Amino acid sequence: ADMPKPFDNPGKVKIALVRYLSTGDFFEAYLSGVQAQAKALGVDLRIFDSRQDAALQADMVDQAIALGVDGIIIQHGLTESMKNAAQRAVAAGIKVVAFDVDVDNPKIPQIEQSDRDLARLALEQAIKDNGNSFTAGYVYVPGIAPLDRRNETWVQVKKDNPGIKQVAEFGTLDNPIANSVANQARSVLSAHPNINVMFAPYDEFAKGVKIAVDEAGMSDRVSIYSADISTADIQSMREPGSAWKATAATNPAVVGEVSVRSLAMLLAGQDPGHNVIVPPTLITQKMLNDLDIKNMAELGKKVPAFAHADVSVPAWMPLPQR
Amino acid sequence: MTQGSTLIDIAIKYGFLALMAGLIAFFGTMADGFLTPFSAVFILQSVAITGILALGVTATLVVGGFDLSIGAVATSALMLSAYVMVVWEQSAVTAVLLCLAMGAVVGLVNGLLIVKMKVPDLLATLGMMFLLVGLQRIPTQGRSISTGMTLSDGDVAKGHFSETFLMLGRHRVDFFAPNLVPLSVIFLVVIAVGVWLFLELTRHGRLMYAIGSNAQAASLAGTNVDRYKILAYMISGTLASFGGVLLAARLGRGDVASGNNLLLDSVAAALIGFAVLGASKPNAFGTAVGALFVGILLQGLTMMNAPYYTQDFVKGAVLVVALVFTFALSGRGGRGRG
Amino acid sequence: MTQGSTLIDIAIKYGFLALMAGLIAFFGTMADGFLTPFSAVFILQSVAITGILALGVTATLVVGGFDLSIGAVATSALMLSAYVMVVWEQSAVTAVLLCLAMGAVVGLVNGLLIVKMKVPDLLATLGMMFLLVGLQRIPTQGRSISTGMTLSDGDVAKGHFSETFLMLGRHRVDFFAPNLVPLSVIFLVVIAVGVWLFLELTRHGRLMYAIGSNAQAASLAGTNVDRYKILAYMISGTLASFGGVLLAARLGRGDVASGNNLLLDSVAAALIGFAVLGASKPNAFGTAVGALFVGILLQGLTMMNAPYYTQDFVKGAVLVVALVFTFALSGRGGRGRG
Amino acid sequence: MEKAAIRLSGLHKAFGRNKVLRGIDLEIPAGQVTVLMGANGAGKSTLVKVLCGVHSADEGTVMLGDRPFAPASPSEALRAGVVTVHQNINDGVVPDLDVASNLLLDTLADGAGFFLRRRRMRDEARQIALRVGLKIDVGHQVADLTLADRQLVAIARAMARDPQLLILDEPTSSLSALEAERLFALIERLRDRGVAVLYISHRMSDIRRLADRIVSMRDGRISGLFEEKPLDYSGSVRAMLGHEITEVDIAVPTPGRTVVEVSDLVLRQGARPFSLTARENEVIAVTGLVGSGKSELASVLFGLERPLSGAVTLDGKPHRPASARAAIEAGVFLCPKDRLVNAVVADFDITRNISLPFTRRHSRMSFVSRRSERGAARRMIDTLGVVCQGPGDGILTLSGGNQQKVMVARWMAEASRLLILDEPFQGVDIQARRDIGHKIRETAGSRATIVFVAELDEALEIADRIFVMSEHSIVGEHRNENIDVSAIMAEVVDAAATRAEGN
Ligand SMILES: Nc1ncnc2c1ncn2[C@@H]1O[C@H](COP(=O)(O)OP(=O)(O)OP(=O)(O)O)[C@@H](O)[C@H]1O
Ligand SMILES: Nc1ncnc2c1ncn2[C@@H]1O[C@H](COP(=O)(O)OP(=O)(O)OP(=O)(O)O)[C@@H](O)[C@H]1O
Ligand SMILES: [Mg+2]
Ligand SMILES: [Mg+2]
Repeated sequence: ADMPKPFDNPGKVKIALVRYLSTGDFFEAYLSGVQAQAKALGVDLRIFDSRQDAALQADMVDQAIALGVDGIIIQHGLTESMKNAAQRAVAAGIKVVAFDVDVDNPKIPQIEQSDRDLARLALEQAIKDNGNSFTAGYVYVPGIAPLDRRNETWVQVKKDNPGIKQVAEFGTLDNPIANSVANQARSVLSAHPNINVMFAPYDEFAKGVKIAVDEAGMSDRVSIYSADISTADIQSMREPGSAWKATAATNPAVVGEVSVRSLAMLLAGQDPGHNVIVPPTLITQKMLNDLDIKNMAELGKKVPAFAHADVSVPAWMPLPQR
Repeated sequence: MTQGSTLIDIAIKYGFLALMAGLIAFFGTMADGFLTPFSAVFILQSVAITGILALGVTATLVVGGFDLSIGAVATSALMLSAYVMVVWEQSAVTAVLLCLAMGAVVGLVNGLLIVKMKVPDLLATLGMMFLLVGLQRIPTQGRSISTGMTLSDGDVAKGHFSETFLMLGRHRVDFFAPNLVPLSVIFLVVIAVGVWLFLELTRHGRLMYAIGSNAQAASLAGTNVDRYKILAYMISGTLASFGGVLLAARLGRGDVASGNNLLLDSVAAALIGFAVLGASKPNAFGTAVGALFVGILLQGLTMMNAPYYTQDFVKGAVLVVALVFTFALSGRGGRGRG
Repeated sequence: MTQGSTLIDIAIKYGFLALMAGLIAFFGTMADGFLTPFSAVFILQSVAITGILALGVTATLVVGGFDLSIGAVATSALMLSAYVMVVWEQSAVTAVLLCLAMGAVVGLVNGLLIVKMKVPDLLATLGMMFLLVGLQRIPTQGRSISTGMTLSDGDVAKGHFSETFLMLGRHRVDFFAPNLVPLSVIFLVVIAVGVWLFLELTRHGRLMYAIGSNAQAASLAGTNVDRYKILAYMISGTLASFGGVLLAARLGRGDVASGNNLLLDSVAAALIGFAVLGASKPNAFGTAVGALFVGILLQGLTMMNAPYYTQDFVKGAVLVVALVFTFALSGRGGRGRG
Repeated sequence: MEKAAIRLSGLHKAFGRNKVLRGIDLEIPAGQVTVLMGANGAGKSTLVKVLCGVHSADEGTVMLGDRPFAPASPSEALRAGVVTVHQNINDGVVPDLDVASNLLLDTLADGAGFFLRRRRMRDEARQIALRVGLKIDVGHQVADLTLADRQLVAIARAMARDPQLLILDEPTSSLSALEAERLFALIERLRDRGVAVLYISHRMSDIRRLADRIVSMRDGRISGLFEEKPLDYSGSVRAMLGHEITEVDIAVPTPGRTVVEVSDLVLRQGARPFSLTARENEVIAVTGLVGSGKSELASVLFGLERPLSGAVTLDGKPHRPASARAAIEAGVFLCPKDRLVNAVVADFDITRNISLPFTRRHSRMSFVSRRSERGAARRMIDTLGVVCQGPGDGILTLSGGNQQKVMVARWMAEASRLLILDEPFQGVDIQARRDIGHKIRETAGSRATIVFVAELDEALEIADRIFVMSEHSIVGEHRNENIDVSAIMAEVVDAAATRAEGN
């Protein structure tokens, strides 16, 4: 295809990915998407990894500026620490996109996997399966931005459905998260054996809850609804008699690809729009079983909406090989 | 030459256990279903892994050392067992044996660094910790391991966690009630009794205590100090890797996780053990009680719907109070530096 | 009566620094832009907070103690400063002073637990750590603090981080190049020099080293051992809280999740310090170099596009190798237990 | 003469540039007690450490019986039948274990079997303890024992081994005459069974009592061998020193003003109240059995403990220091016993060890002046004749006796009103003892001096007046002129006898 400038000579284009979070499947999948799309474009990708150090992340933006990159993707982080750094980058004439962190800058497109939509899809399924009055346990750790946004939806859904009774709220980020959450969920289940829905809007939480439900022998009485997905989650949802009924997810790899494509559009002088939203997909246990999906790759093949998002795809844009 | 009245002695000796009994009574009245065999077994299960790690760290404390790498060893074993079964498609037995061997080798390396290279123990095991945290993620580029995952060469992993392996973490044995006691609890009890027997009643345990108290004197009396120190780190490494195996069996997948919380919780259990029965020194019984204590506290608080941060707070507060009580009363401070 | 040839002495003394020089040379040739003043400042800035915490922990190591609570103190200061400014709408000065006071009080409590209640240091500070980790989240029910957040009584927080406060973490001073050196780097350098002066050249530092080596002897020579130990923990607490203030100033938000790695990284820096200049004991210069070393390593690896897990691995490997080198050569192991 | 149990030839050992052993040729025959004498730093302990597998020799051979012997570790030496009681008492015991485990530590270390047989251990331990007259419950923690009892534990363990060669490096440094006598009897019994004994001591009374032959050592070489009866004690001392020993000749001076007045002091429940006065320009020695309360009196004067009742005045004003610091500020200095536990700062060099209590004097605005403290250290090294390479030497590289000199130097570096020295001659050789004693007497003019010693010889060598302590009270006072030694001994032993009856 006829490539717009500067992608007619993509080897000269340098972009940087500045990460806040990196440990875990979601972030690895996101990174692989970024890498795949960067490769398809033929640009030089540099990765800065701040390992959950927000201050360092801001410095890394400066470092990228000093390195003379053309574009920067900011992946997660805190508004307060990234705002100025992002502005400095923009001022230096660098194109910037931000994923899942609001850097409060009109020049910077925000890539989002809509957390509110994620929670909404999962909860709609929960209401569809269990009616609009049930006894719920909720897993939540405040202070984590995506979880806080998912929480907003949960609060709203509870308000709209007075029949939903939340009897327990718990959660921890102690590592390994699934193990610690399993311990808590076991306690919760023995204190509230009448719980029939567990809303665990993060797959690490859901894993833990599922372990607890299995150990308590309550798989047939409790249903788990969550957000996010991975190969291991698919296995877990498909176990015979699994309590994990549905999860809503965007494909992190797709989000990674969209991030790079949006940045590329900016570099080529096009506008991807200020809010670039990657729509989530609802994945139910039934669907996985019916389509016999065993891993993320198959999920992508058999549920096309999950494999590719038709977002930020101008005609000239090369897509990664599948 | 004990000084002071027997009353204080009794307070020192049984104060901590009394505190624990009080806690149980409190939760028993406040939280429904706390005082059931089901709940008791569950508490044991929730502390099984930390407890096993803590018993290992106790062995290193006894010889005057400290093992900061146990958390990383456990998560390495978690990843390794998953890798062996899922990617290499090997049996449960192979996976367990390889993990235990890995733990023993890590312990051996720790021990050699400390006794032969004279690297201070905190340093050597801290280095080992970082090393393992990185190493365990390299084969999968930082991703979790589960059946169906795509490998770096594009293939799909076809192996899976064998039933035998999962049983380690999930099988329940009939005891009073049918299907009551999980295997992991039995492992905890067996290992605790084993470590206790070894440290308290055998020649080797006695010599290890001697080394922890005065390595120079022990050496001059003909003890092979180096060998026992290495042994302690190997016990620690092996138990930590076994803890990791149980973790893998419970999770049923190779989750990437830092072992930091495992480390801190086990260290807390082992250190609380100092306060049990007025021992003022590392001891297996105390460690087991310490692990149990933390388990009871967390179970009770969770059942009372306390948010996670109050749990940390209460854990800290109770720990401090219990310790002040024991150490201020006994007034000697024991082997201070843990 | 130094033993062995002078060559080994030199290797012991300068081995670690040589390793660091080698590392710099390596990265300088391998990674573009590594050898620039900008990159140097960046490295300093990236280790400023860890370095300050590590210097505090060094003070406790010197008196033969250990402070596991520093990470929690730093994050508590982070939350406290945010709370003071955002919720109470107070000035930057108030926030900083309150944080420093909090750090000093925590240090005081740690110290009192250890010297008066005779609780072993690892235990006391571990308990304090859990306590603070919980406590810091209670006022906001575990949520981060930022302008516009909804308070528990339904109001909206109207305060904000003052410019003065943010400057602490963000302002850059002209030095060689305009706007080159961040204030936090200057703080690090000043504190490092201060702690070094205090420990090495003043009689208070001297007495603290004496306490760390033989507290009984120091006490009989008229040293107020308790007071110096408490002082050490107060230094540690205050520096940790100052580190937390800098963190808050850089983040501009009371973020509960930040500061996870502070404890381990600072301990690593302080312990690596043992190996610098063949000291084999805690020392401020070594600690600063240790922090710098880790910073250089991580920066170099990042610039070479190494994924995060290889960074941990390399950090661990280099640490172990450097330590083996130093301690195996010097063959004495120093104050072993840190 | 019996056949040689062990034969050393051409033994060399150096620590860096410090050549400690420079060619030792020595036979230690079976069935005899060979006493090894040597000034502090002569290399005695180093020789011992070569024999027991702690150090390896740089050169030379050792033959044990007719086989070469070069133990790589203490356990190897033990297995070959070479058993050692080390000079440093803390090298002999494990404080956190009970007495029984300590007494059987070596048996445990090379023993067979997996489980402890606790009852048998206790019985065996009791027997071993009984043999050296250790009257304590073997279930007690060693941490709770006095230094003397710890030393007895270490000795008892060695005695129980039935060794081929028994090495004792200053085993009586913390023992009283009574306990020492029991030890001597045991040594003789072993000797008569054909054990070769190498006995190292600075106490002439021990040597006179035990020696079958004497080997003198000087600067890492054997400088004299005395086997013919009667043994030439003065010759052996001359050989070890390289010159005659300086004689002490106490001329009791006129004491000056009263410095300290102790009146009706009761140290503990049931002890008789006592009084004493210490004046300027006078040296008082307090002697008595181990456990008679000497250190307790020292602690009271130094503010570490409170008496049950009674008063102490210093220069006419009440003296009730609340801490060591307060006592030092009032001019009362205490050089404590058990230097490694109570005095030596292992990480410091000689200079820093000496300046430790007086850093304030060597610093301006808190900054320590290295030059000032170095100067003081040099001066004190000269004054007390510390054998070392320089004031920057690490304290642990010094020999035991020289470490002790440094500890005494610490408290003589500044002027005091009352100088208390608790067992200042622990591990110090005869000449150095004379030198230190001389220095103490020479500088006594402007202060009162109280020396606590268990050995009567030492008291006689240094004091103007001698007090006898027993049952936590002073039971006798003697002016050190034409003194009746047997009367003093009677006071000491009488008290012990009453105590024995009481028990
Ligand atoms: N580990 C060591 N490192 C360096 N020098 C040492 C060491 N051990 C002993 N020395 C030196 O060796 C010399 C002899 O010491 P040694 O302990 O053998 O003397 P000693 O004859 O036992 O004296 P004392 O009567 O005081 O016990 C001394 O100069 C001492 O400084
Ligand atoms: N901390 C202690 N706890 C229990 N008993 C003690 C303690 N310190 C001393 N004692 C006992 O008090 C008695 C007197 O001890 P002290 O040290 O004053 O005797 P001493 O005459 O100075 O003996 P030494 O020659 O050993 O210095 C001894 O019987 C000892 O066992
Ligand atoms: Mg000696
Ligand atoms: Mg005494």
